[in-house]
Amino acid sequence: MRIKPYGDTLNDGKVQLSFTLPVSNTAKGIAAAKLIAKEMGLIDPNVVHAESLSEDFSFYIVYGSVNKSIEFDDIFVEEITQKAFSREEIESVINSQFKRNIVFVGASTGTDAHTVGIDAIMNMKGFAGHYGLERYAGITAYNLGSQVANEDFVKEAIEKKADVLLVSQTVTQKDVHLKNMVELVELLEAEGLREKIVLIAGGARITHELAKELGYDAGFGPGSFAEDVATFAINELIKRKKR
Amino acid sequence: MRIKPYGDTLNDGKVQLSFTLPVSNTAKGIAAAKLIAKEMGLIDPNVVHAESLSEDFSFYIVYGSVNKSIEFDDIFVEEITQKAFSREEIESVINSQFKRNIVFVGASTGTDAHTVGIDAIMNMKGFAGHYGLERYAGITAYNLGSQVANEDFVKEAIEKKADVLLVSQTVTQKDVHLKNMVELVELLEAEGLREKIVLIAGGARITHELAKELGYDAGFGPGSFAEDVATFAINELIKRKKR
Amino acid sequence: MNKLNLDKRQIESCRSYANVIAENVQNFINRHSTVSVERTVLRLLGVDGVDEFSIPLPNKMVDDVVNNGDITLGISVYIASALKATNMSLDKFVDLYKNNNISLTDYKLLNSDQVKTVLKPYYENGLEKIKANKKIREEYLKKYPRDKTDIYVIVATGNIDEDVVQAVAAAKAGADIIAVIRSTGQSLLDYVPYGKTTEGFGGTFATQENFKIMRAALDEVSKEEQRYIYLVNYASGLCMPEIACLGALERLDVLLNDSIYGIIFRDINMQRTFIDQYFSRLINAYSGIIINTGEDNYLTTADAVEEAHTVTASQFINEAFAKKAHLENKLMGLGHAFEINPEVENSFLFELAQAQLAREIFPDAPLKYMPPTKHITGNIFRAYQQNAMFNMVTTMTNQSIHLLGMMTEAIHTPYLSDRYLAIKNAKMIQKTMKDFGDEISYKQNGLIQKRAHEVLDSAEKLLKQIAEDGMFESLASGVFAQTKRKADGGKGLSGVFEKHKNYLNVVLEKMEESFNEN
Amino acid sequence: MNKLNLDKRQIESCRSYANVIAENVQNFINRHSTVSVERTVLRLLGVDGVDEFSIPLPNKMVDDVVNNGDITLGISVYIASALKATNMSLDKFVDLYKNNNISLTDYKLLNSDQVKTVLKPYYENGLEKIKANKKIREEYLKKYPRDKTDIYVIVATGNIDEDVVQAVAAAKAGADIIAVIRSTGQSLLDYVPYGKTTEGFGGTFATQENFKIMRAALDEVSKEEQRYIYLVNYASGLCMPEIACLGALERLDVLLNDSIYGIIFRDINMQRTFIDQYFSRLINAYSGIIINTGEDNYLTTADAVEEAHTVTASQFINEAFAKKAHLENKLMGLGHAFEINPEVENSFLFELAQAQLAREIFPDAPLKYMPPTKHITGNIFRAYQQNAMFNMVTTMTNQSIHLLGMMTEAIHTPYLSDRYLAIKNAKMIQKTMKDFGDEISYKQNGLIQKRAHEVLDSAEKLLKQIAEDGMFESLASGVFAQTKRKADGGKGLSGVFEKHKNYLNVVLEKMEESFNEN
Ligand code: B12
Ligand code: B12
Ligand SMILES: Cc1ncc(COP(=O)(O)O)c(C=O)c1O
Ligand SMILES: Cc1ncc(COP(=O)(O)O)c(C=O)c1O
Repeated sequence: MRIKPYGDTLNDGKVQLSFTLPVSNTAKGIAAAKLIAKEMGLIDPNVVHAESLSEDFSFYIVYGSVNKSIEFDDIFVEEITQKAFSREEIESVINSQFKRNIVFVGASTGTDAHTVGIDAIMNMKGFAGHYGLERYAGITAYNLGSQVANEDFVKEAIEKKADVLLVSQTVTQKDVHLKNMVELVELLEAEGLREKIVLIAGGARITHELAKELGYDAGFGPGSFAEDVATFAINELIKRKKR
Repeated sequence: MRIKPYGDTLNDGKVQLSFTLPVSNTAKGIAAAKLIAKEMGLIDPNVVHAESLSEDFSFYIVYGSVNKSIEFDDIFVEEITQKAFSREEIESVINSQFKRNIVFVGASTGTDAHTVGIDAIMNMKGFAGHYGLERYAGITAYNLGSQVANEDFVKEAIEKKADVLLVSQTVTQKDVHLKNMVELVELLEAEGLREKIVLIAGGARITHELAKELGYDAGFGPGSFAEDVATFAINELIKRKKR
Repeated sequence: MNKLNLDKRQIESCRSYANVIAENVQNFINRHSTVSVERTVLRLLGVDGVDEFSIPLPNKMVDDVVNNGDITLGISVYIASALKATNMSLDKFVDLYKNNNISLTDYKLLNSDQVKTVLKPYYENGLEKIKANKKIREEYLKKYPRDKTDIYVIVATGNIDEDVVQAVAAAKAGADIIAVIRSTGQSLLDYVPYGKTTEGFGGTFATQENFKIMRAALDEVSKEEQRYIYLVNYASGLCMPEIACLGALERLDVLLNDSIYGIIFRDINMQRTFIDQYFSRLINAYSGIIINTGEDNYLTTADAVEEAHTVTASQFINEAFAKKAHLENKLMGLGHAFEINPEVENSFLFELAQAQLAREIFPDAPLKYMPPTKHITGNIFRAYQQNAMFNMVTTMTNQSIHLLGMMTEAIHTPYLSDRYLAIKNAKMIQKTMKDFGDEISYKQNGLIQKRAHEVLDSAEKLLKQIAEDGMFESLASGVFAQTKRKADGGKGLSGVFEKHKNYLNVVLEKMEESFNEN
Repeated sequence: MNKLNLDKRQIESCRSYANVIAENVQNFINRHSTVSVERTVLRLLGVDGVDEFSIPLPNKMVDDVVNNGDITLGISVYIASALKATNMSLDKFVDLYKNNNISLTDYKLLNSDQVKTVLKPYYENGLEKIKANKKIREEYLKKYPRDKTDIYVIVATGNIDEDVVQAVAAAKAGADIIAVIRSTGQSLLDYVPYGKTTEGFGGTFATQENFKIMRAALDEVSKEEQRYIYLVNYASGLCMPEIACLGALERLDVLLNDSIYGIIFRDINMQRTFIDQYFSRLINAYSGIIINTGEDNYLTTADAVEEAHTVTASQFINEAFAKKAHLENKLMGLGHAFEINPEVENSFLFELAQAQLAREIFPDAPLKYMPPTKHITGNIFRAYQQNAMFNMVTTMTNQSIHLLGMMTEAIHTPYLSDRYLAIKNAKMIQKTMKDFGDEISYKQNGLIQKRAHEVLDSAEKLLKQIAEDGMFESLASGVFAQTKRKADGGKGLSGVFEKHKNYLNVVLEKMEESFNEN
């Protein structure tokens, strides 16, 4: 099925657009805004608002119809399909499949000071009524907090005999998170640890797709809970045991 | 000078985009939104918000960088460059150049019932502190109101010996305004009147460019005042007299 | 509730002036009828369909009598006489008539009693249908009680199928009331288009079939959502009573119904539309349909600070007209709007004063509160904020019918997402500010109270003036929306006629009786 | 002003508990110093620049004494002794020292009086510069009086030149205060980077040169706009007093200055940062720079409904610490925030109660009111509405430093247009609701008053608890932001030392004197 954006009629292709141009707000500026919209493939774009931000900058809001459609059925997304177990299910699986506690070590790494995300997954109290990993029988969870350098993180992982590493990344400016996440993978490989542990990333701008690209086993974005993470990790560990 | 949209750094090309897709809000829907954005030339688009509007529709907000830039200096816009005279100036020009009153006939034509625009230009009281044409010495202004069929409009124009016709068009759905504006030009030509009168259009979505394309002498958009219109009309009439 | 500490006696004086105004117009109305009124009678008797030139049969018949008979006697007499003489059922007769195989006017005319006897089965059947619809609505409302404020959004794709998609989505997103905007210019047609339509400009044609399609779709979501979704359309125009009749037959719940709106904003002749309005509102009253009035529109052409009192005055007048048509308070959806330029200092306070004023003057009316439109620009973010402020005033002053503003008001008729975001905006205010209105009181003689008092004063003065000059003269002098209309100008005057002493309108009579009984 | 009808005695009791808390910490502070405190002394004497490994000379010297001398005597003693012995001017000495051609520690140490005599010309010169800046600011403020609420926006491009472009545009659009967000992680550096920078993450490095560049640009617009534009940066971190010093030298007007923020949100050692904070705030007091405190941040990790009282308690504590550092009320920019989940019914009323509470408890403080952040999502339209509601509470409760929310809060650091639209949003509220706050009063014991009383009660209880347990223990138990920090944990403890009985800090002494004089 080919699809297009929808305004008020199927396939009208309507989209809304806004941007700033580094020129003053004149008829020429408006024409430039229109041209940009055309460059983006809008048919007869309509500059519905033009406003001066300063002598050298102007802001434009544009509506128009995209000329191209996309093939929806061809889209394939790397998704974590298995649905999450409940805490109780996870606890009993650990109990039956492993004779020991599973060790999770997590942190907000690099210069990132955002802990609310990783806390939501790991701390007792959890998030939006979902208990965190610390609550789980059969899971030993260490939350190292924030601003943890990758070196220290790996050191802790070794000391604590981590089965699963949880990396939270929130700041994405200048792609700091990418650099930081890749660095960790390299360190783990150098230590010969990468294969031994389940490596999981998460954050507001993290997708499973992205995490995979960067060499992680999984990535979790907004609205994920402890059970999602635990379910994935445990299944992954079981898979590996089987090998 | 080549220019690109500006987010917070020159040439970062940042734009904001929003649209609805006729699919439910799933990871696949988000991927589709991303694909649409790529089709529009955004490099690594970021779907910052996805929301379900109903089972069959979902809404997306996307940020990204456009890859193409445009050449600003090459842009040429049909603009009414002459700056507007004051009412007094206009009155004295009419007085000196013509021995008679100039007749303006205006209306909101077709099925369009929006009069605020044409009233703003023609009525005594005018708009935002700018008096309307009825106030001008040397101008006889007839405002026929709204929903005036083109036939009746032309009839009135002949009866009143109009020098200038003012057409207001506000409703643009399904391009009714285009059909309606073109029809008027054809009627005038049929009557052999087109050359004799100055034909001016206006409305929230009317640009000078568009009006010219449709065979009008000028077009005025939001924020235009009686003096802008009168200035253009009088100059045009003088030009023609000289021929 | 008296937050503004208004002078009750002043409010009463406004009401009595308004009553004088309505009384005088009503005397004129009672002596006249219109082609649209007569067509309505036929529709209620059961005449429907179009001929080969797709002229609606009610039009064909009434025009026939206008040309070949004496319409001042009323269409009831002619159709009854024809049925009697030809001894046919209405359906049979209409079917032959449609194909021009039979005349409507060449029969001996019956007297009133005979006419009533002949038509009784037909009008009773029509009235039963209406009562049945009213009952269904009442049951829905018993089953699904409503909140104090209903969220109202419009659909306007021009295509009824597309409208349904959007209406259903809106209802699921939280809308309580769906209005299907009419195609631009329909209000100027002197007939009601026929059948399902999928082409329109700025709106979708109001036809009985389109009403039926949307009603069915909304009944379905109503059950799913456990909320009864009101369906709205527009009567104002040249066919007020006919649309009221079709609305009653297809169970619309709200009709925009205001002849003054038609006069000012559609240049419809005032004699014609006041007559039409009476019958139209009578039908609404009979079928339990809420009317919505249009004084809010005045502020789109007149300044909302200087002319606010004209809205209040108009509300009093519309209330008086509504009473004459036997509408109860709970069916009087009087209009007002949030239209002050946001560049005006303390404009929020003035809006609040105006909204609270309406609420306190008309405590039992389902007030229709309209969003900012005139001062909305293409800046959709600014518009979203203006709408949030409007939503606050709505919540703070307990408005009833909350017509949501669209962030794209200055651009296009709403997209699906525009409507969705508008609903979310309103819901957030309703929730986060739930009890704010009850929590605060206004400073004695502060800016808010002073403003309310000024507006009420000016409204009273204006009503006094109109009562003296008369409604027609006042409209000619441009008291509302700064628009002047002449008593013999505008569209549709030719459709007005003075009633013959033997004039008969079986439907109108029955309805008036039913009200006078109770 | 007493809209909430608060119990004045309860407020006093909160103040006295807070004073006990601060008093105890102050006793600890007075017995200690830190490497950053000592570096600050050098900077104020005039030591600047970096060595070939781009290590700032103040760091090089202090570390030198740490390793080769006895830092517990204070750096003043060493630098004075060196100058005396080598008989050089400071510049001359520093220049040689920079290239490792001369020692700092191999000289006979002078006694206190000698040290003061040697350093007098240098510290006086430094203090004069600061006083001169204070004077310039005062003149600007006399020339351009401010409104009651200042609009505050941030720039954070990472590139100071780009920051200037954006800051100037913002000022012209109506911003009164510009903050240059620091690069992520700078607060953890135990030195202040040097020179102009054009690379940063999530912000721009705070350096003396960057301060100078931005100050110059803002002075220019200030004149154009006839409004004095405040410049803001951030002291909290490992270099609190040094940044306070540089801010004083480059005429910053506001500094985010809160050791508790550093402890909780940057895991900085509490001993280190409380000591640093005292000197830092003393310098702010001396230079007339407004401090901003960070309790608003608690609500980003703790729930804004349940933990609101921790913000109020923290404000009392920060006030007490500020008094100890001789800051006047008008320099105490205590923080609070609009962070309740908009899904909470009546949340607007709770926000209003909290904001009004802060305003009534600290009537003379330039309160810093923070916008919604935690519950902002990628829905920029919804965010724009949340910010409008926040702007209303700001206007209704006369907040002083109004930090604008960005519709892209959940996405990226602000674009030029985000900031512009945010300013327009705030301006529209300021204008349309100008006198709304004065127009309304709150119901006695209504939801708003009750909420305020509850919060104050809980704050008092918490302060009592902290006064009993002590500040360090309380932080360890996680009273704020639900984050636990240990007294000997976190970054920077190694930079703390107990003062020798002969310890001397010529600058700190001078400043304290100047305050004790008046
Ligand atoms: C709270 C907050 C802060 C707090 C952090 C307190 C703390 N201890 O965490 C404070 C005030 C300290 C702060 C500071 C800064 N912040 Co901040 N902050 C935010 C804010 C408002 C909310 C983030 C949050 O808590 N979300 C709630 C949590 C629950 O959501 P989440 O993190 O996405 O987590 C969920 C999922 O992602 C997932 N998840 C997350 N991590 C992990 C890990 C694993 C393993 C798994 C499985 C899942 C998972 O599960 C969670 C639950 O579903 C955002 C704006 C916003 N509204 O998003 C800005 C924001 C993230 N901050 C930002 C910035 C730039 C900063 C600063 C750098 C600014 C500055 N220079 O001062 C500083 C310094 C921070 C630093 N050095 O890293 C930017 C980031 C821009 C970008 N994209 O790069 C944002 C977007 C604001 C903005 N527009 O500027 N911030
Ligand atoms: C006021 C208004 C009405 C009033 C009109 C009252 C009246 N007597 O004019 C009422 C309530 C009656 C109305 C009705 C309808 N409206 Co209306 N209305 C508006 C509204 C809110 C403001 C328009 C306005 O007055 N602007 C102020 C004037 C001063 O601006 P302006 O027209 O642009 O005029 C300036 C310039 O354009 C220029 N100019 C204008 N004309 C001319 C002519 C000449 C010769 C020159 C030189 C210059 C000039 O000078 C003026 C001063 O600077 C707009 C939304 C909006 N905010 O724009 C919707 C809007 C225009 N309406 C709309 C619609 C669809 C309708 C209806 C069709 C809806 C319906 N089905 O019920 C009806 C029917 C109208 C019809 N049959 O044409 C749509 C149009 C969508 C589109 N692009 O096609 C809008 C955009 C709202 C929306 N989003 O749906 N409307
Ligand atoms: C009272 C009333 N009637 C009718 C309408 C719609 O009329 P039309 O369909 O002619 O646009 C409106 C719209 O504003 C109205 O307020
Ligand atoms: C009191 C205080 N200090 C400092 C900062 C900024 O600290 P950093 O530069 O470490 O992000 C903030 C930001 O919220 C703050 O509130």
